[in-house]
Parts: sequence; structure tokens; C-alpha cells
Amino acid sequence: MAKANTVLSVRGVSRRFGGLVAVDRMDFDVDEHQVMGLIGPNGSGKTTMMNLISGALPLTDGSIDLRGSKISGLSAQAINRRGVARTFQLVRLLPGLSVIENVMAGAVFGHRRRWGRAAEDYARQMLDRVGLDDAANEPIASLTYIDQKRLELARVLAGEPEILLLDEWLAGLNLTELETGIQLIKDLRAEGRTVILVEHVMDAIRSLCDVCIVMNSGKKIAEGTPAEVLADDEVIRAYLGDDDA
Amino acid sequence: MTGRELRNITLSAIVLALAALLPFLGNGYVLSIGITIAMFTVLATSWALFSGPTHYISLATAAFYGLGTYVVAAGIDHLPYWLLLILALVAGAVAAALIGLATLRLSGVYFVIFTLGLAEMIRQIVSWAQNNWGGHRGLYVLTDITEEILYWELLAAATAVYLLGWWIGRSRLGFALRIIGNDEVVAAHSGIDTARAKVMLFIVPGMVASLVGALLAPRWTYIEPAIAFSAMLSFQVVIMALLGGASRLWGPLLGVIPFTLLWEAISIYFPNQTMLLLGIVFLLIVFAIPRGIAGRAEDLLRAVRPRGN
Amino acid sequence: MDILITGLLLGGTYALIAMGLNLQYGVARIMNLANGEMLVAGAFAAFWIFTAGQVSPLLSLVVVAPLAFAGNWLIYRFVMLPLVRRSRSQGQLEVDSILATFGLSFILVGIMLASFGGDYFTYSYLAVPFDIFGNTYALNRVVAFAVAVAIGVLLCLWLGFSRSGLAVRAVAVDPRSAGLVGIDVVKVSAFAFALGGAVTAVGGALISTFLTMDASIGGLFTMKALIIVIMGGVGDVRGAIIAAMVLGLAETAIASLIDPGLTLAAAYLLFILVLLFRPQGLFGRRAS
Amino acid sequence: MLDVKGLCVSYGQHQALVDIALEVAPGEVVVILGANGAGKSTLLNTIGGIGEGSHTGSATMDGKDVLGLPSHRVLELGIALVPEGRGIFGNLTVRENLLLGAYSERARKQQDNNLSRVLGLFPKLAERQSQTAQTMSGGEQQMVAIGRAIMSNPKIIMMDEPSLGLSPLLCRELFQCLTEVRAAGLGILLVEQNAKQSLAVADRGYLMENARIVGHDTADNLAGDPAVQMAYLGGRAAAADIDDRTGNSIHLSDQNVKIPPN
Repeated sequence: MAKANTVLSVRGVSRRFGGLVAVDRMDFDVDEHQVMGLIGPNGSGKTTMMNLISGALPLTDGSIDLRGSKISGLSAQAINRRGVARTFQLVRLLPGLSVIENVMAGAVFGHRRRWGRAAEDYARQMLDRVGLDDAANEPIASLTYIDQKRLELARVLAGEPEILLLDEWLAGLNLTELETGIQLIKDLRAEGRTVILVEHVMDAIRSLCDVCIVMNSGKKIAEGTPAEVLADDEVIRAYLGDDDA
Repeated sequence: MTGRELRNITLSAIVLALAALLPFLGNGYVLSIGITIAMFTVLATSWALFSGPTHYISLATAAFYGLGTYVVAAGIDHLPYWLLLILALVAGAVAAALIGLATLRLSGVYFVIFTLGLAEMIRQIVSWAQNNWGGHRGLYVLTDITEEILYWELLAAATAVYLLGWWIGRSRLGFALRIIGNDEVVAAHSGIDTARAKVMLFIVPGMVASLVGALLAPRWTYIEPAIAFSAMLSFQVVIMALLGGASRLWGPLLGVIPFTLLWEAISIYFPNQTMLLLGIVFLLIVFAIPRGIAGRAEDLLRAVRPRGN
Repeated sequence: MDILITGLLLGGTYALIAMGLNLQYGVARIMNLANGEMLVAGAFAAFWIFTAGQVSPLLSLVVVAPLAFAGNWLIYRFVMLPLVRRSRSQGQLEVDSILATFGLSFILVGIMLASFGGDYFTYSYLAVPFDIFGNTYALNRVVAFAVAVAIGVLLCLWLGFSRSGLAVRAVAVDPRSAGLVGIDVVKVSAFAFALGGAVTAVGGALISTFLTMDASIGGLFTMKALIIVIMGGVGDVRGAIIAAMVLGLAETAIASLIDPGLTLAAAYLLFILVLLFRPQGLFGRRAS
Repeated sequence: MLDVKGLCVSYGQHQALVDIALEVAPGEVVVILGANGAGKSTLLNTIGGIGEGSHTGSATMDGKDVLGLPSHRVLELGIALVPEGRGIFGNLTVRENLLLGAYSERARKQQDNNLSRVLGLFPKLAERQSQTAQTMSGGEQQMVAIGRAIMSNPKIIMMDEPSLGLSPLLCRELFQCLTEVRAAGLGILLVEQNAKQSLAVADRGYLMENARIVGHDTADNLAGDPAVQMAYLGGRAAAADIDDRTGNSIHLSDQNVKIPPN
């Protein structure tokens, strides 16, 4: 049973596409102030899992609860409003809007809703928070890749979500950017935010996550601290393939 | 910011006052062109309020317009005119809400196709109903409303649409639609009820077109389905709004004035070639000025005053 | 029975028209809203050749089809392809091609008005009675149906069993993979667009033998073709044929049972039902 | 022979590939290893003519420029790509899929020869020629994709994660097939997550990280190299290699740290 400080609980969640079972009876809990890593080799169903939590896809089976109330079956906007906010695997911004308006999009319609002056002030605070404060009036097209990622993060934070879903937020960053990115998530963690992280950058997983869930072929194959799961034989097999070829 | 707004409001008020003086020129022809321009300004501006941010191309204008016309035509012998105007507004809003609910969750192409034949279908049904139950093909609308009054009514409607557009632009709904227009997935994942926002905004051009149809009903005196539900009207509205630029509140106006004058000139000198004009301007918009005259003007202004924000 | 056969006869020609639009939308991925004008142009050509030289409309197809093919190829090459190349997303291309083909349709109407005027045109070809199961039908309708079916069958055989037909289907299924097996996607798309236009014009020439038309009636046929394609499912030949028959039947039934003025309303009723209940087409499976 | 030199690809501000150099000769299997997001798929797609980024540098096939050509012209030069997700025509039958593979000029004359070759290699496909491709299992679909590539009569086949979504047993069969394809004289450039099995059949391998090639060695040496595991699972050794980025290709030594056996 879910503990008192459980924010999100996933029970028996499955998702089929035709004959393919992309997510197969997943069970896990995310506790408050916890950074959880969701990892696994390519095609193991992590992003589908994220899409199920955020409401981008409907579940085939099972249920997802946010603080004890069911969110599976709701629309993406309703889930966002309840307090689950996500970034996208390929960063998605609003190119026709200014930087500050991009962040306000999160502040105006998110979990905690603000409007007018309050929304703009809070959006500025979030820009400051991700280190983009001096870019508020730049056009989106002039942002570097890491700045685009920061901006997306600021938009997501601006809704003050209960839980953050970061879908390969670190992917595609170069080394110096990666350090900046990891530091940023570390700060989020220090603030006590609850985060689910889908990530391939294992060094980031090692240094950021409290717990890890490892998926393979849609199933959970391991759960524990990063050090534990990354030393697990089955996990290594999942990533590197069988030895007895 | 407020200084600029004050300046814009003053300027608009002056333009409006000047426009209101038009009937005093005493030239009937000029006044009739003025009515046409005022009518298309109202229609195209309200069209752009919805289609500008969402990129849905609605060809439903004629359907709503005809609806409004028929509300007046059917009720003029029984109810006061002002009440019919309100009824037309409500009927347009209800019809738009229903159509929006049915079609706005579909892709853009299906929406265009659906609205493309809508006016024609309603025309067929109204004709059929009239033939079978009305006993005669047309309806008479006899009032003492003069061209001057008509013009002022349209000017008032234009003012109302501009105020509405300005208010929407500053509202959460307007902001939500800009986000939807940029990326609907992000919009949904930012907590915006995208379907609701789109339907709410689609009601605006629907009820405005219905009101314009109702306002202009007295002009025709005799109304039959082919006049009220003319598909050409929908295309004219689309092309004027896009020619001017649908992403700015004042954009459509920049398209309405030159296009109306051009259309007028061509229908006088080459009465069969309005179609050709329409076709050429469509291609011009796609290939030369995708953001309309307003977009071009902004580019030029920016070139003259680099970073003069 | 009477309605059934008249409806099916009409549906046969509709199926051919829808096949033309399907080639353009399903393969070249251009929603061609000037499709109906192409049909009227084909009808005009047949009418003109018949009244000027007493040449049978069936014979004039030999001229109409290649001309329409060439015209549509040029349209694809010089109007659509630049749009395809510059568009960054399917949505952008959709809006652009809708506006551009609207432009084309008005230009075509303008040209036809300028050259033929705005009058209705009609001519009498094979307007003799023909007996089917004891009822009589106009022979021109029966002939048009037979020719439409013959052309449709030829098209299906070509699509199904030739190398070039296979390439066309491959582009329809997945343009990216088509390029990876060595198909020049641009070339095949242009070909499919041109062929679709030619098929539509041929359909127009056939329809002109039994329907009265005028320069501005194209939009109505665009609507019908679109409704059939959407009802049948984009790219689905079998679905389009059945949808065309359903539309032919529905129109004929409403025209003879209620009022001939309500044909479009009948088409619309079907359209709305499909949009609300099966937006993926009659036989399509919902994509996940 | 496929020869890539100094290839850089970027999407706007984002560098997807930096200074890539590699070569693949007929008759060898070369594998590119690396974690997700390292740029492996971008590399294959760019060579294959379906990449979307802007590029500099060169890629040649037997001396002829490949870079920037549309995909059907790349194929005519003898490079076939089996993209991620296989890219088969789901609505068409197995036979039609295979015949489409022989659509290119270079393959038409050889169509019948290649077809019997493919059907010999994958007897299962011979039984199911008239089945619609999308109704087949993942492994069978992969066979169709590889078979279709062979039908194009290429000199080099590039494959993007062919083992994705396959069961371990099918995976093994698949890699066995690759050795047979190689035996027919074709070169194979393979992008894989399944490092162990792919290295077992490969001749050489490249290791990619963060848009760069960071290592290149024989398959045997790579199989024993901890850097490979680090590239997937992280850890200090990998971090140390990443830091040393003065040269674009670090020759990985065969340190004696073994990947734990299962």
C-alpha cells in the first residue's frame, strides 16, 4: 500500500499498440521530494510510460493516482492542472511568443494559476531560477540549445507542479552544457521538488537520483538506488545484450 | 505602454469619427462602397480573431450571415427589429458552438471541407422548406432603415468587434489561443483546455457574421436563399483577412480596403473576371505575402527602425 | 429498384472522380480543391469537341486525358512542388495547398467564364432509352458507367500489378521508405498528381453526357469527391468505390423521394455522420 | 567502399555530429556503439539522404559524393539504409515489399537472383509472400526490411538498431543472418544497443558519445573494453575518456576490466 508521503502511485499500468505491449503491468511509487530515474535501453517503454502519466496517451489497463486521487483517464490538460508537468523529448517551445511569454504559458494555465502582473513576475522569477533572466526579451530563434532546454524547464516550473516529468532533458547537450544541466536538476532536488527523470546519461542518473526504476520490454526489471540497479546483472544484460551469442 | 495605448485609442477614435462623416458627402455611390467596406471590415476582422491564431480556415461566414438574414426576414412581421438582431446574435452563437463542437477536434483539412459546403447545404434546406411550407420562394423585409443608418450601424459593429478583439487579445482566452496556434500539444500539457478554447473563439465570428447578415437584411428588401447564402461571401472574407494579415487586429482592414476597391473596379470594367482576381490574389498570398500586408508593413518598419522597441 | 440502379450508375462515375482525387491526396499529399474545376474543364472540352465537330465524347477522351495530364503535371511542378519544398510541417503544407488550390480553382473558373461564358451547357449524346430488368434508363448514363468502370478497373490493375503502380502505392504508404528503396518520390508524386487530374477530367467528360453543367459548378463536385474520399478512407481504393456507391444511392434516393434540390444536403448528412462516428473512413483503422 | 571524413551535422544551434570519420569496406561488419542520443541514427540518416540537419564534411561511396543527395540517388550508388523502426510498407505484402527493394536501376536486372537469395536466407519469408507486412511479428518484419535492402543489390547496408524489439532468441538469429550477408560480399554498417551480440559478429567497431566518435578498435578488443560498458551505464572511466577530448579518436586500450558475465 502507498505510504503517507507518496505523491504518485502507478498500479498495474499497461499500454498496448496493436499486438505490441509497450508498457506491461508497471507498478511503482514516487515519494515526496524524491528524484526518481526511469531508465532502460532504447525501446523499453520509458517514454510511453511518461506519456501515460502525463495523459498524452490513454492507458490500456491499470491506474495512476496523484496523492490518492485517480488521474489516469483524464485529459492531458486536466492532469497538468492537477499538478503533473512535463518537458518533451525533443524540446518544444512556442516560437511565435517571446521568452517571457513562453514561461507565462506555464504560469497562467498550470497547476497554480496566475494572471497579469502576478504571472509575469512569477515567470521572471522562473527565468531567473534557470539562469535565463537576461534573455527575457530575446527572440526564441536566437537561443542556444541549452537555453531552449532551460526555457522549457522554466515554463514547466512556472505552473508550480507537484511533480515534474523530465523526458531526456539532458539529451543532446554537449559536455559543458551537460554540467550546467546536471547542476540545474541538482538545485531542483535541493529545493525538495519531486521529479521523474527519463535519462540516458548514466552519470547524471548516478549523481541525481534517489531511486531508479529500470524498464526492459515494457516491464520493470529492477528498482533501487542507482548504484544497486546499475550493478544488477539483469540490467547489464538488458543494456549490453546476452553474452552467449 | 499606457502612453502608446492612449495614442492608439486617440488615433482610432479620430479615424472612426472621420469614417462616420462619410454619409455627409451626399454621394450615394461612395456611401454604398463605404457600406461594403464597413461590412467586410466587421466580417474579416472577426474571422481573423479565430483563424489568425488557430490557422483554421473557416468558410462558414456565408452560412452564419445567411442565418442572420433569415432570422430577420422570417421575424420582421412579428417582432421588433432590435429584438431580431439579438436573436440573430444568439442563433449565430449557438450554431457556431454546435459546428465547432462537431468539427474543431478534426484536422484542418476536414474543417475546411466541412465549412466549404455548409452554406450551400443550408441554402438547399431553406429553399426546400420554403417551397414546401412557405408557399413562396422569397421573403420581404420592408423597413424604414436608410443607407446612412445602415452604414452607422456597421461602423458601430466594427467598433464593437475591435473592442472585443482588443479585449480578447489581453484576456487569458487570447493568450491560450496564441499558445494553441504555436503548438497544440504544449498547450494541452500546459493545462489549457484546447477544445473549449477553440470552440469559444469560433463563436465570435459566427455570431458577428450572423449579426451582420441581420443588419444588412433591410438592404435587400426581398430575400431568397441564393442571396443570403452566397458562398462567394465566405471566400471574399477569407481573402481580405489573409491579404491584410490575420495575425494582427488591424491587419484585415488593410486587406479589405484595397480588395473592395479592386473588386468594385473589376466588376465594372470586366464583370466576368472577378473570379480571376480572386484566384490571383489567393496565389499572391501564398507565394508572395504569406503574412499579409500587415506582416510586410511590420517588416518594413523594423527595417527602418532597427530595434527601436 | 429504380433508385438502386440509377444510384449505382451515378456512383460509378463518382468512384472514378474520387479515384482521381485519391491519387492526388493519397499519393502526392496535396488536398486539391481545384479538383472539381478540372472536372468541369474536362466536361467543357467534351462539350466543345462534340458541338464543334460532332465527335463522340468517348473519342474525345483520347485528347482530354493527355491534355489534363500535362496541365496537372505543370501545376504540380510549378505551383505545388515549391510549396512542398518550403513547408516545414504537414500542417503548413496543408494550409498552403488549400489556399493555392482555391486560387487555382478560381483562376480556372475565371478562364472558363471568359472563354465560354456563364451559361449552362448541355448536349444530346446517346439520349435513348435502355432497358435493365424491365426498367428503362438513359443509355448515356449506362455508357458513362461502363466506361468509368472500365477505366477504374484498368487503374486498379495497373496499381496492383505493375512495377510503376507498386511504386505509386509505396509512396502513398510511406514516402520516406519509398525514397530508401530507390523511388524518386518527387517524380512519382508529380506523376500521381497529373494522373489524378487526368482521371478527374475524364470523369467530367463522362458526366457531361448526362448532366447539365456550368462553369461554376466545380465546387459542388469537389465537395462530393472529398466526401467520398473521406468516407472511404484516404488512399483506400476499395473504400472509395463503396463510398461512391453509397453517395450515388443516397443522392438518388433523396432526389426522387424528397426533393431533387437536396442532393448536397444528402451528401452532407453522410459526411457529418462519417466525421462524427468514423473519421478514419468506413474501413480505416484508427491510428494509435 | 564508404568513406566518411570530417562530417558535422547541426540542427539550428544544436550540434548533432562533430567531425565524424569512419569507413566501411565490402565484406566487413562494422558496428557503431553508444548510448541513446549520441548521434548514431543521425549519422546513418545523414549518409542515407533522409537526415534533416545541415551538414559539412564529406561522405563518398567508391569516390562518388553521397552527402546531400536524395535517398533514391544514394541507393543508386550502392548504399541501402534500413532505418530505425524498419520502414517497411505495412499495408503491402511481403512480396511487394521485397520487389520494391529492387526498384532502383542498379537492382532491376538482378531482381530474380536477389529474390531467390533473400528467400534462401529467410525461408520464413518464402512461405509468407502474400501476407500483409504489418500483420507479421517484429522479427519477421525485420527480415523483410533486411531482405528488401539486399534486393537493392547494394555494396553497403546500413542498419539502425535491427535488434530493437526482438526477443533474445530472434536477436541471435538476426545476428547470425548478418554474418551470412557478409559472406555474400556485402559491407554492413550497424548501429546497435546490443553491444555484446553485435560485437560478436562484427569485425570492427566505433564508439560514439556526445556527437563524436571517441573510440575505434577491432570488435574483439572492444568486447573486452570497459569503456563500452561505461558508455551505456556511466561511471568514472567513461567520464575520464570524455574529458580527454583533444583528439577526436581515442584508441581504447584493452584494460583488463571485464564486463561481468551473466
